[in-house]
Amino acid sequence: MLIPHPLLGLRDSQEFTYLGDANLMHRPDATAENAEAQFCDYVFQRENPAGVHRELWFHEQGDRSWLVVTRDTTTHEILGAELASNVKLGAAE
Amino acid sequence: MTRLTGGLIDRNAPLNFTFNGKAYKGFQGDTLASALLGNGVQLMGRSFKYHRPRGVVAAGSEEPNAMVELRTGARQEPNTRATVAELFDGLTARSQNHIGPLHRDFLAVNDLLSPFFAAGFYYKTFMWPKAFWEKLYEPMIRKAAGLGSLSMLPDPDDYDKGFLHCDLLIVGAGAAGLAAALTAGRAGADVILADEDFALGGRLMSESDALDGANAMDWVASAKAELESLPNVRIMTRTTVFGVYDHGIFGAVERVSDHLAVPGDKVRQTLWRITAKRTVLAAGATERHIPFADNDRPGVMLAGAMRAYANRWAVSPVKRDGDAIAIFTNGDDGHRTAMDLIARGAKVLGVIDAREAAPRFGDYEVFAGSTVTGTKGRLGLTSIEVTRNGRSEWHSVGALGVAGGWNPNVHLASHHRGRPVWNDDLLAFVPSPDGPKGLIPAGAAAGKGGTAEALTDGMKAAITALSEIGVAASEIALPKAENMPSEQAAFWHVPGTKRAWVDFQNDVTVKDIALAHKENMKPVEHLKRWTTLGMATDQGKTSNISALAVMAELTGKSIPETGTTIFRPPYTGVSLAVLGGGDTGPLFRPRRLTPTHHWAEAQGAAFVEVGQWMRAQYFPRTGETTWRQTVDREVLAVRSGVGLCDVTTLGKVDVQGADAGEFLNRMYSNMMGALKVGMVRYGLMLREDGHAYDDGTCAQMAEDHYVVTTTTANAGLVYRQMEFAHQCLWPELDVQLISTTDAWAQIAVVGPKSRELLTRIVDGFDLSNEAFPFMACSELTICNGLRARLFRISFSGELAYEIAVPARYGHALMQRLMEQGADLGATPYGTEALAVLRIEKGHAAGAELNGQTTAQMLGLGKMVSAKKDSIGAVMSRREGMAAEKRRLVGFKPLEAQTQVMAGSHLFTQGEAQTMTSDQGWVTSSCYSPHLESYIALGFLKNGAERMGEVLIAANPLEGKELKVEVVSAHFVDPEGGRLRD
Amino acid sequence: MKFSGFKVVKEALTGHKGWTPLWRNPEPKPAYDIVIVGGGGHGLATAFYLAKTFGELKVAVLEKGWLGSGNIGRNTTIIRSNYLLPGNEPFYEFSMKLWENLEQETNFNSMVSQRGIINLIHTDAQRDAYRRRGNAMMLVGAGARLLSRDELKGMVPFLNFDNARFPIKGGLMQERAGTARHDGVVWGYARGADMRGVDIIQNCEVTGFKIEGGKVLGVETSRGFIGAKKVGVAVAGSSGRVMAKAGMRLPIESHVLQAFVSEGLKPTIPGVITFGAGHFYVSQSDKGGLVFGGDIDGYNSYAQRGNLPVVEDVLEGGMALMPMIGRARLLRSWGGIMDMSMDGSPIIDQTHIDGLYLNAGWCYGGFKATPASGYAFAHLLATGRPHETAAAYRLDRFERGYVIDEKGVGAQPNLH
Amino acid sequence: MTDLTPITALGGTVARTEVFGALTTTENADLGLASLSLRAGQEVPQPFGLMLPGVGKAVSMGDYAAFWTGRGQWMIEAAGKAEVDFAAMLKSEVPECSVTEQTDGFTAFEIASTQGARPIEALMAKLVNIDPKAFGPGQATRTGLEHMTVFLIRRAEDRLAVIGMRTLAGSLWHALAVAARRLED
Repeated sequence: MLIPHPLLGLRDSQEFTYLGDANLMHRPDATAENAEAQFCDYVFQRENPAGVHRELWFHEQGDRSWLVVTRDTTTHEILGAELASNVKLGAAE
Repeated sequence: MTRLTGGLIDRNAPLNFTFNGKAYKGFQGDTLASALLGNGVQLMGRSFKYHRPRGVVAAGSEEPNAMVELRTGARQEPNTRATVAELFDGLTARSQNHIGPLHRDFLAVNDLLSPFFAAGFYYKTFMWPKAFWEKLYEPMIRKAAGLGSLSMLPDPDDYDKGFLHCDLLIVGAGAAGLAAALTAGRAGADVILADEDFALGGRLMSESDALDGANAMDWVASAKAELESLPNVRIMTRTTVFGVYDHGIFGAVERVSDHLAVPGDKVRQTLWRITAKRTVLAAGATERHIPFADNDRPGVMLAGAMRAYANRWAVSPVKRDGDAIAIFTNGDDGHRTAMDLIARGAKVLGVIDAREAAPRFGDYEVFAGSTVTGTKGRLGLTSIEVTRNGRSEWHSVGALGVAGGWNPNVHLASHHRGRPVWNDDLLAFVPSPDGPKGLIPAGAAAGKGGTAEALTDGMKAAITALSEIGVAASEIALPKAENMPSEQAAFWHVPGTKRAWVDFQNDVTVKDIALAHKENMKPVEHLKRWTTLGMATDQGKTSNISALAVMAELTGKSIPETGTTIFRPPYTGVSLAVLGGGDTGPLFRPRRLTPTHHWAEAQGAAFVEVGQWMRAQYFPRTGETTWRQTVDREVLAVRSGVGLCDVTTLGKVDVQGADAGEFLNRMYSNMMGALKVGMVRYGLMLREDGHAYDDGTCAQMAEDHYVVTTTTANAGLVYRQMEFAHQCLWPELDVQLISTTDAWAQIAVVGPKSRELLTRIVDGFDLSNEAFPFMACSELTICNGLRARLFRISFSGELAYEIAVPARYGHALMQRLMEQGADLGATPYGTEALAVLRIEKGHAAGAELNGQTTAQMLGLGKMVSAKKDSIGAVMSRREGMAAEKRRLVGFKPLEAQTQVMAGSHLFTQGEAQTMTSDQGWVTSSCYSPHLESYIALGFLKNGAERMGEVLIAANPLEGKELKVEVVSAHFVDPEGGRLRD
Repeated sequence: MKFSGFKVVKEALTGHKGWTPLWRNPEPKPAYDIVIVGGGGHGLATAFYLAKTFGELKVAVLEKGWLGSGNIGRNTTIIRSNYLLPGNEPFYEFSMKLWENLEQETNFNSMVSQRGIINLIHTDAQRDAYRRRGNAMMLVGAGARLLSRDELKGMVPFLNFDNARFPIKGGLMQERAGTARHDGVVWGYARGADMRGVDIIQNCEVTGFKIEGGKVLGVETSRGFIGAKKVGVAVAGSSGRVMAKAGMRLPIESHVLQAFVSEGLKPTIPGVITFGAGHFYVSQSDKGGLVFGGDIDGYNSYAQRGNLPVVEDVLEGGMALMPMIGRARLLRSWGGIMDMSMDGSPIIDQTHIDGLYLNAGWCYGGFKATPASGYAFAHLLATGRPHETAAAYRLDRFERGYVIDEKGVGAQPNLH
Repeated sequence: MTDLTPITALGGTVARTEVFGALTTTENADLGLASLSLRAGQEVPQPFGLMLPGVGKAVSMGDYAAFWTGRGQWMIEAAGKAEVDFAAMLKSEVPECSVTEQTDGFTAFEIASTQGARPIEALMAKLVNIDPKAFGPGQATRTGLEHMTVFLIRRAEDRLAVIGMRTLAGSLWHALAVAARRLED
């Protein structure tokens, strides 16, 4: 596969390490009342869609950026990629 | 000899070869199959199941029958298709899958027993008596099955890999492919033109069609010359594009030296990963046959192959000159073979055309509305039965060409599971419109097999492909060509009561398909699996469509309703060696060497693989006869004097930034924020699921600068996890991370005399306990000005330091420490002694931090701070984790000199040993020279409360068990006085 | 009809006129007591044991495509019971015992062949870990042998003993392990279930669940509504997709695993061999092909095809381990979709929806589990209680903190 | 100056060099390296007067050079500065940035061609999945090479630097040498 790195362009997916669902960026608040339930959901439960999936790839053999890649799990077609830190900071704003 | 005139062989370059030990001659340009036919050899192999005598059927990579073991010794290569094996001088080949000589195969008895071996018979028998399947039936089947054999010797050749990138990849260099290449090449695009053959031209080499009124090969030669002159075009012959992967990536194998007797300095093959922006699939088409009674005899072959042998290789398929050749066809294409054979001077009986309205294109007999209903000739065809309206007559022939129509080579277009589409006009499947993105089929592969239409289609495909990537290409002047007549009837097989083969190699007949139908194995995948149809080395290239047609007839459905099969890579067989190319021996994976590696080597150290690293395991001295002697000496030297160990392999991450402390506080379960500059703290990391992950140290070098260490095994993973936390969880924190594992050579200086030794090399640095206490760290200089870092940390329980210098000085530092410490008994030690020292001290390592354990289990439960959040903290408090009662404890065998084997399970004395009574297990064990006893660590249920209890350490795997006493894991200096003094 | 050598001979002599369909193609009835979703190995085995062992008569199996078209139709056919953890090992040993009697039970030759499995050892730490595992196997009677390097040299001399990056130091062997003919398992269970009255319905895709008041009433299918008192879902690989129709998320990701077969070869490799320092495992089929595989591709996928890097990784491992296979050729590769669970272990449990049961999360190890999975699922469906060997396969083990993590890599499915 | 004697990454007392037909590979043991990372909100500085390059680029000026390694991160190269505390020098240039000593974290192999770009590009094709046509002079990137991670810098049409982890120097040299040797004929 080729990952369309937002800075570096198309790169061999072998340079990357795959983590999984991009929801892993949304770590729950440990002080919340139902924190344990939220963490269980966060750590273990997955949408696992057959279709468009936002997922985390780490450019380990590249610029070491974490990317949020949007990919169709039924065709492997990639619809976009963003820097995870941008996504996270954007979401926080 | 049955050579004809003409052809694309070099008659001035004769080549010697042997087949089954007999010497023959062929020519440069021959394949093994054409050379054998040229020598009148029809019988080339045996079928898989019935061991029927078989000859060559095809002229290309789809060949199901003519398979040989090529070469000898370690280069022996089973299942090589004679049709694609280029002849070279000295080639040796043997037929395979027979017992006794090829013409008298003992296993041909299977053919007589064939009624018992009908489709699916294996599944219905061999069940009684129960033990006989494995003891008798299966070994017999295994021995009889298989095709060729491996030499069982390591492959001696080298293999290479590489990466290519292009605008346009063209698969196939026939009429369509060449037209596409010229179009794209002239447009300036980066083009790769790949073909599995050793010459360009594709089917043009095998046909007699003229281009621009001249020999088509003249045009091919000029096209080749032009393409070779273009710097933007790369021509790759002997290169099979075998698979289509995601995003325009193709797997291709270039057979660099398979056409040579030995590769010499070259690699045998190269695996290319080609990244193409667009692709033109011009892979041509494969002819299919028409099943009829006894249609598998040597001498019966595809009519198109017969034409190729006549035109390209100038051989006639008959054993003896003068034997007649017949053609059996359901369309016009068979007639072309008759015409070409006649033109080359072969004797043609006539064309048996299943169509009533059969045409005639030349001076030969046409048997209209007729079929072939039988054959004779055990080892080679001698006669055929021709039947018209129930009236039959036998004709003497030496060969029969069968023309059942052409199947576009849709394989690559289907590798992404796009199903090919049935075309009623062509009576064939054509590539799916939703095939791989960016791949455009052209020419015969797209169902446009006429020479003129293939040329035009190839050109247009290239223009379309390039326009999609913004490259303008213009139409080119194509040579004038014709489309030969290609009318065809939907005639799929000749009905009858005798066996008519559909899949030659696997011996699947029309009857087998009928039986599968009867037994409700109707879905095409069930049919395949029940009968093994299409599972042979040709992957059904010559059989699948005929089989579908037969099944369609039986079910009363159309062929597309009956289905097709999924095509999967590889297109043709690819050697396992090239896919696994590169180093297979000691350099199979890179080796990381520590900065003192060469020094340790010079000391005669034994090394051990630790992940990517090679580490010194122990340093034997003269007179030591066992590794235990060496390790005991090293351990005692450390505890009584001073030992030196290269610990560079521990991961090091430089953490800087205003929020570095806060960041580490969130990464580690214990408090890290309140550390002081110049101090080190032991840290425990959890995974987010609450389990223990890694341990290490954090040294605070400045307010905004920490140096973190990790275990050797987890160095890369922890660094990745820190980047994840930094970028994905808390990008708002001001933190910069970078690995420095390789930059610093780090040497542990351990033992009561370590301070004294270090005093001798530091540049006036105060090492006193007051100035540099336990868990202190500092930058300093040593050996007259070399910058270094010093950490007072200990994993052995002794007074100990780790000193780091730029890696290039590690070697010299170790030498210097050895020199300066000679009178102190300075002793280098390896990973074995390191393990003993940490087991004696009760420190957890890989066997305890194995990803399945918790902080509680490790006795580190208090390190998970409740005052803050950190990775894994919340989850570590779940019900099941909190209820965890196993604890890390030590064990001493009651008999001190008996080893407690790591991996033993623990049981209460007198209890039955079952999984439910299991009390825990031994994780690590060693001999402690200090205690003069074997000792061990392990996890035990309620371990903390069971000190002094005697348990059974059971090792039924090796038939052993022994009694052990539960003790504290801290065998040495449990109060920790030594490391603080 | 009973299959036997006698029957085969009789039919051979009488022109194969007496063979009948292996199973019927019934029209779906309006309702059943139990509907099994998924006509793969686990679903068919469940139906077989429901009918045979638990006396359930009104059972249907609904299959979207053709029987055995999922992972049971594409795998490396290895059977073994060499697990470590108490949540797993008794279950897989139960499965092994069922394998050992399978042909007698189904009257169908599924070609169970106990030629043994050898897990190679390359480091001392690995030997310690395998000793712990081997002892766990001994505790449940699965049997195990710790092999020395010299013993291995005698058994499998063609391995790379002398020139290896990761030297072979020994092996853990289970002699009772081996392979079974994957399609034969499907057909044996299907025929056995059909003979006992189970309706096996192909080309019947479940498109939804009818759930009212927290209770399942049946399934919507491409062939209409089918009522059911209980619905058991056994669609590993597609579990996420199917259970989403019941509004459930699962602790599962779908990943692609590639497998490979070489061209046919005369006998080369005796049993199953696994590389301990790379991703490669191999056996040789009765037909002669080397059947091998390695790691999953590592990204979420439902596409049933993999990519080239894993092909190379697998073969690099293969060539490093046994460089004598180099001149054989790869014949075919394929990709199957795996239910990769969060701890690498499966789920056989009730869901929070009354009457809806789940059999899922088999990672890439579902084949060997087929008999026990079917038996345990049938047990659960018929009695409402988990089978004793499958009691740990609860859905709530994640939130409660009782994961069964053989590899110790945590909640990252692509590492299991 | 310390009285300890360093060794090169390949273990020699002098840097290794070897000729493979048109290609010559040399161990650049004298190269000083330090990483520079921007802290939150910082402007891009100009250490030693270098205009720090953008994504995927390398620049050089006199004895100093820099290549982009990640967002807000560069590796600064200093010819002949392996034996001095180059990180400290850099830090004094950019005191507000995070600087980490990297001289001995890596080994630099300089590959030069006597026949222009073609041998360099042919070598790249055998080793890395980077399109040489799009990797001209002034380009720098990190990628995988035979299971290792390396920085590549196209210093000129006919010169390529491969910078890998120091502890993998032997394996990296082997990979480069085998590939270069196979291009010889």
